[in-house]
Amino acid sequence: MNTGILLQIAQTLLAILLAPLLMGWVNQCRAWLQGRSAPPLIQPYRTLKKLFHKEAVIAHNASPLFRFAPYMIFACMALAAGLVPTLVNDLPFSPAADAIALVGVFALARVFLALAAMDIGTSFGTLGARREMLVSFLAEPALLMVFFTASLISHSTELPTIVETLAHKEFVIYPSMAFAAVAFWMVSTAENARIPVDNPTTHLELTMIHEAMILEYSARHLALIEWAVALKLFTYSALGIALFVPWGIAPHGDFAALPLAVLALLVKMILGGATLSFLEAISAKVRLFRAPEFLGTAFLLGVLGMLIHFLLEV
Amino acid sequence: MEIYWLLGIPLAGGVFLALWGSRRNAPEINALFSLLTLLAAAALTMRIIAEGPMTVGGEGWFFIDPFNVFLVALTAFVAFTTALFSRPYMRIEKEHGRLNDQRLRLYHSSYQIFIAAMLLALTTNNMGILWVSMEAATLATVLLVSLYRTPASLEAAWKYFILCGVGIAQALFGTILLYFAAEKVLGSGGTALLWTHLNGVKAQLEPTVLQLAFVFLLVGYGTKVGLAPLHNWLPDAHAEGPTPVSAVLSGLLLNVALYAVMRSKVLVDGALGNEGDNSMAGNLMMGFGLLSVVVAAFLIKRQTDVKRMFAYSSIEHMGLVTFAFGMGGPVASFAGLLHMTMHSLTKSAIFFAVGHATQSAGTQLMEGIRGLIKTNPTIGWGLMLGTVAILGVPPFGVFASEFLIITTAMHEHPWATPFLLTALGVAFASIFGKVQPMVFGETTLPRLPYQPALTPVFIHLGLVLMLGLFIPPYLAAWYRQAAHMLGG
Amino acid sequence: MFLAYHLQVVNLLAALLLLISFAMLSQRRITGLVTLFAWQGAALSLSTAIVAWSTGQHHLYYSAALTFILKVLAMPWYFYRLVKKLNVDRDVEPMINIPTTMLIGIALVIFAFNLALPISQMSGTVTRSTLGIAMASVLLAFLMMITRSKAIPQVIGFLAMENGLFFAATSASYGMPLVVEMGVALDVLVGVFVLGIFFFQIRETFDSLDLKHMEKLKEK
Amino acid sequence: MPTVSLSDFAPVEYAWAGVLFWLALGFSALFLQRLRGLLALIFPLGALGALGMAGVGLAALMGAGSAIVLPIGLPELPFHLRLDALSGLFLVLLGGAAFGVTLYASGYFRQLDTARLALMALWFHLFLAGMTTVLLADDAYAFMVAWEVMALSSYFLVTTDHDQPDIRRAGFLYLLIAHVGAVSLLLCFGVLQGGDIGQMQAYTFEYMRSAELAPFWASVAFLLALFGFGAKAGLVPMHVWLPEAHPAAPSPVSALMSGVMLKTAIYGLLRVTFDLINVQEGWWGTLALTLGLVTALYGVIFAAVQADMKRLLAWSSIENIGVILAGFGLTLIFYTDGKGALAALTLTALLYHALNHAFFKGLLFTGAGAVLHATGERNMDKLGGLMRVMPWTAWLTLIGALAIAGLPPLNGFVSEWLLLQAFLLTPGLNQPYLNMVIPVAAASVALAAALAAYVMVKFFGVTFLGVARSPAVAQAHEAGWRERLGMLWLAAGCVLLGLFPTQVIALLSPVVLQLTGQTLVNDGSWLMLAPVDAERASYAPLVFFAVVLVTLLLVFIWVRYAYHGRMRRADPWDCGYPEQDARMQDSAEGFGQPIRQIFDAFMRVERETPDPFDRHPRYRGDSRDKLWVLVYQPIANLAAWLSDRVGRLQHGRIQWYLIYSFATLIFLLVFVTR
Repeated sequence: MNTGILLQIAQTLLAILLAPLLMGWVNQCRAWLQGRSAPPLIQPYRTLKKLFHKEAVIAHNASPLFRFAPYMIFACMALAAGLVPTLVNDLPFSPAADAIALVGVFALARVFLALAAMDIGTSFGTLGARREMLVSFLAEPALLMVFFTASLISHSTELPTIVETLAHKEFVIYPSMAFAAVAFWMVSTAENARIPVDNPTTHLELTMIHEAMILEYSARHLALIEWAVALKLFTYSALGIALFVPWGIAPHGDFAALPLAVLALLVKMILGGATLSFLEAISAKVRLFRAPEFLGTAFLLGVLGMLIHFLLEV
Repeated sequence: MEIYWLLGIPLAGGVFLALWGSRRNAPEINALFSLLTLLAAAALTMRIIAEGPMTVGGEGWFFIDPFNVFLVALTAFVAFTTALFSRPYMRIEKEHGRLNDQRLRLYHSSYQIFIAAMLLALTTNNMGILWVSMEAATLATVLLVSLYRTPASLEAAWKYFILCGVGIAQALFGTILLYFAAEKVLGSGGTALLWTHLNGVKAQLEPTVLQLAFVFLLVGYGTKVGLAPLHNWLPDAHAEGPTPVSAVLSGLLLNVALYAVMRSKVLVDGALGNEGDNSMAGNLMMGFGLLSVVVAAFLIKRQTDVKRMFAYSSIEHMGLVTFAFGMGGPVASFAGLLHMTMHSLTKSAIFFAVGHATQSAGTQLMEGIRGLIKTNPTIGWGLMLGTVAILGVPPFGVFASEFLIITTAMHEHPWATPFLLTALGVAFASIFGKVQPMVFGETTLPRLPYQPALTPVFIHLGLVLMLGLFIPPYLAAWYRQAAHMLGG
Repeated sequence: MFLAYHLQVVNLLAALLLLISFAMLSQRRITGLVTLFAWQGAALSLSTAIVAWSTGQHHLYYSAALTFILKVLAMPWYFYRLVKKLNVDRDVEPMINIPTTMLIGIALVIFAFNLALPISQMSGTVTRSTLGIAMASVLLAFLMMITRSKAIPQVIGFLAMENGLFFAATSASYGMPLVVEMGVALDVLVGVFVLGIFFFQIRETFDSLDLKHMEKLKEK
Repeated sequence: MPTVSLSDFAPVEYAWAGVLFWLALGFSALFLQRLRGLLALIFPLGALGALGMAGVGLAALMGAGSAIVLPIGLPELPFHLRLDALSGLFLVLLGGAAFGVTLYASGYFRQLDTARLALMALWFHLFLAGMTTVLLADDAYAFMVAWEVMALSSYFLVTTDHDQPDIRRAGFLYLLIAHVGAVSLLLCFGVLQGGDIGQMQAYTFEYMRSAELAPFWASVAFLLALFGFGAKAGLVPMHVWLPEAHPAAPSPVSALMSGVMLKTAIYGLLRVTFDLINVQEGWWGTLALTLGLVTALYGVIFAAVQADMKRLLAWSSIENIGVILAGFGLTLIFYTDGKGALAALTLTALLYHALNHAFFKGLLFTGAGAVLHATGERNMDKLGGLMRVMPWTAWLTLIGALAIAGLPPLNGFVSEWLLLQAFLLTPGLNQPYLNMVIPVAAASVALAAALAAYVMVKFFGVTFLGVARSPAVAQAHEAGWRERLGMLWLAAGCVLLGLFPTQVIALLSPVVLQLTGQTLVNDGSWLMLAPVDAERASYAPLVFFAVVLVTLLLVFIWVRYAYHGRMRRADPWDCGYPEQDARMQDSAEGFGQPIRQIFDAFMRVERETPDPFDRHPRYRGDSRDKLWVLVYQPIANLAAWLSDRVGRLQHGRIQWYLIYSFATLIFLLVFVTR
């Protein structure tokens, strides 16, 4: 049990620490694909460090909620990272929240971010919040549907059980998971503010979604949010891995498999980051009002996945 | 003995007021006579409670049983409260110049005679006298309806007279047919039309004749009950007559007419030997009742005149009662009797409130009456609560009877319930939608210059409220016995 | 079996009653109507008297007398006076034209006869066929009330209906109990009295006895 | 001499005593108009009564059922009262929510003039008494009387400000639909009555339980009940009164109506379907599920486009009722399929959600009421920035908003989680078509939940955050201590219900056992909720909450100590355009605009756009319920048309009236002699 808790803490800390690295890797890949010279891999860490040292500038009318939100968001993301089996399966904390609760955690963070964005009362903040909620009201159920498909296969909403069913039991091809995978990719792009739904590097306020919400943040608050964003990307990647390519995650209590798991994770993250940036590079950002259609498709695919499961796999 | 007092007092009152009715204190005398009548009724009621049903006089000219004793008590009671209400009301009408002393004399005298006629109709044992007193009640009220001598009131009275006259003529024909059938069993002579005798031999009466007789009686008395499509006189007469008259017409006369129908139905059911589901009379009554409820509900929707609207509401409720009696069975008959009581009390209370409201607004048009609760809160609340009660919202007693009627209908005659549902819904929407702005909202109405006689309103509503939650055992026992007699 | 002469007379009077009913249906003038009404009353009174004589029911004599006084003398006189006073003896314009009315009337008579047939057959009284006639004249009077658009003819129709009822009461079932008859008679008397008051009120208010003026109260 | 101890009385007697207490309070208010001091005590005393009522409910949940017969009612059919687990649970709900709301009301209404305060106290306590009696009633008559007393008293509460035509209209619509629903319930009881016709005892629930119903009549009864209770609960398309009446009522009343009264309809539905009707058909569940989902989605979509905050909350109530009904449908499906354990799960979920909704909707309405009281504005487009003026209200409302948005670790999440679990367990069903329906249903619930978050961000963000949109906000003040205490109670309810699901579920289990014959087994420890099997699903909110809290603190401390806490205030970023003002924030309408655009098909949008030369350009957009036009307008037109037809029969000519009589006579003669 104690080792379990230690492992849990270790895994969570690892996720927190590695997250900016993944972000750096993705940025690097994208720069390469776009033919730019890439920033160093550890650029995100540098940025964070810089931000933490700066003096915070806050709008006159910012309420306590505004200052509270970054911590809340970061805590939520850390929690989420702890929930997803990245290295070791079935850690002690995972029964505290299953896949549905995970979606809830993401939602909690998002709601706080949106509220914080509305707190100052600038047109950009509210605009960003509205867009964010617009994107999420379709993305969130779509993500749930993806989980449901997996849950129906494994008869569980517990992430460890899902991973165990998919990775450590007899190998079966699940067509439904294919639908789920596509839906998941679409949702992740939206949730992580990537192209084609949002553009993380934009500087044009009117096209922003995520960036518009955090316009008012600076220094440590911004650092926390940026870190949380990286953590979210990491968690999503880990989720994708756990759901669709779970092989390599160490089963519960199997310490021998741990080194292999670390290796597998690294490889999969590297590949995943590259794929993400590749997909980003080949797609164009859609108009805001196309975003619901895009996500609606994701939602539909998720539902289709469930239906396919009932049709073919029961 | 009480029975002679009961009939004698209002008759004497009628004569007295006809002679000296133009005095200043005529309204008080009117109320006094009504009070005495009420006391006589109370005494009679006490006696019935103590001794049970009885026949009185000669070969049994009068017959009091649970069915009519509560109607007698109700009639005397509402007559008394209405007299109380009419005291200030008619004074104001006189001050407004709508009436003079002569007409008030006519009013007070006719009022007493009307009450006497109704009490006679209720207590007589003779189906022929029943007819006579029904006709007398009509005649006594015709001149009351046209009391204001406005063109509209004359027209209303004319229609009332002709339609009810024709109707009642049919009832006479029915009575003749009844006699025709009875004579063969009971022999010709005075006793052949006594209800108690007829009831004793009802199984031997010729069914074909009784069938026809019932049709004529139903059409005849049904006109007075206000059953659709014979109801056309009713809204006019209610709307154009003085409000106290509307109150007693709605609250009492309709009951008495229905009482006559029910007395006939018992005989017919007995003669035809079929009760319950197969009852021809019952089926006819259900049909008429349902039609009245539906027609009245849709007509309520288009009213602009407040008294006219509540007149249609009376048609609706009498239809409901008729429907209940038509269904038969102990619960439905019980409910019908209860509903008669509740409707009388509630509707007269509403008319009292409406009377003051129209006097304060100077118009009977509903768009002219607004925001009563602001200027005359008691009138406003009286009207609001009365309306709520008449619409069958508990805990008022009207709901108790509607509850029993509707659930029984659903259980026994489910085909009828969509009509009932529609009609009750439409009636609710219409009446409430029109009363609400009268009671609530902004207003320019003046405050009433005098103290309105609202005690009767709240006494009635209080009774209705009480009966919705608690029916005294002896009253329940009457209802039950009467329901049993009516074919339960 | 032959009927006794007096009963044959009753049947004859019954036929006369029906004939008068038809005549009233086709009569256009109010004075003519009043005259016919008086004749009808006379036939009624006579037949009641004959029934009283033949059955020995003495109270029917009172009825006959009452009928005679009320319906042959008092009311027609009253109506004549009224018509003169109000000067309303103009032609009556019926709602439905007279031939059609007559046709409907005939249909009604057939209907009434059919209706009364089973009852007549079981009747204990000798004058049993008269019930059908009584019913027919009631219905015809009803029809007349429907077709007339003036107040007085309507009332005469109403009274004619009452005649039919009386005829049913006396001839078909040898009269109702006396109390009832007295009551009925009293009611009719009061009714006519009330009507008289009415006519004046209406005339005063509308300046006419035409029912067309009394169509204001309706559903708009 | 016999001693009387408190334990001699059954819970139901205490509950009835509570009802009488409320009645006495209400009527005494009318006579205390001279004594303002005493009048002010009425509401706090009423709140105490509510607390007691919750206690009685708890006792009933723990103990055995108890029943009494009162000496009032119809002859042979006196009021039967019975307090079993189901009633007990809803009493807890009522008492718990009403305590907070009544406490709040004691402060909220303190500024009313004496006469109005007295009337308010009368109707308020009558309303409470009516709702309680609905829960206690054990015969159809008592039930209906209480049901309508509830409707009537709340009508008078809704029309408190009857000067405004809108409010009168709302009240009218409310009472009308309530009445039609009540008639439908009457018919339902008519079908259900047991025993021989002609016995009044046939109306007691006891007889109804024992009555054998043919499947057809059982279905009729169910449909009537669904209609009748649905009309009260706000089931689409009978929901139209709800978004009108809730905003019209004074806020504590809206809180009570939305939080508690709607639940009485759920109670009734459960009572009738599970307790009174013995036969049960599978398709009822499918129907209820479908209607529930439609209602949920419809409600939340319209909630998203509202600008009036109380109207928004009302629509959100419709959504929640939809979710509860969907749960109800699923329960029926499982139950008829013989899956008792799953039925127990869904029933738990729906009861849990009902309980939750009572607290968070009560909280949100009281919060909105505090804003309304402080600013006099219901329109969110005129609010904003209130967080800085009324922080208590804002933070407490935030808890409610997060809870209703279904965010962990608050209570809304728990019930939603349970419901979604239930959906995932459907593959065991015997009817394949259901297996296909369920994913879609699950998706709809998920969608509704996500949209609810949208709605709540809008509600909270536009009202409390940002910059004040009108001067009304400037004079705003924090709510009084009694209001705050009331809201605090409700917020605490939201938090506690969220953090201790296992305990709550244990509390619910007697009800679940009573209705489905099974209980939900908790596979986890006291900390962890694992309704079926820890392998399948588990949720430990307390751990969850602790971890979030610890992480938050750690991060905070780390940031503080590892770096610094320096902070400077400045103007917000203006994108180079210095003339930013409050009107440039998203308005409520603007925030809902994407939703309006996506779900355009369900709405009738009215727009007023300025032309380019307007000096004072104004934009107005209004999204109306299309069902109003599609369903209610035609009904009204049909009624008007019929009434017109019937009216033509009565055209004033006496000859025609005579013809009617004549024709009737002839017709009847022909009819009887045929």
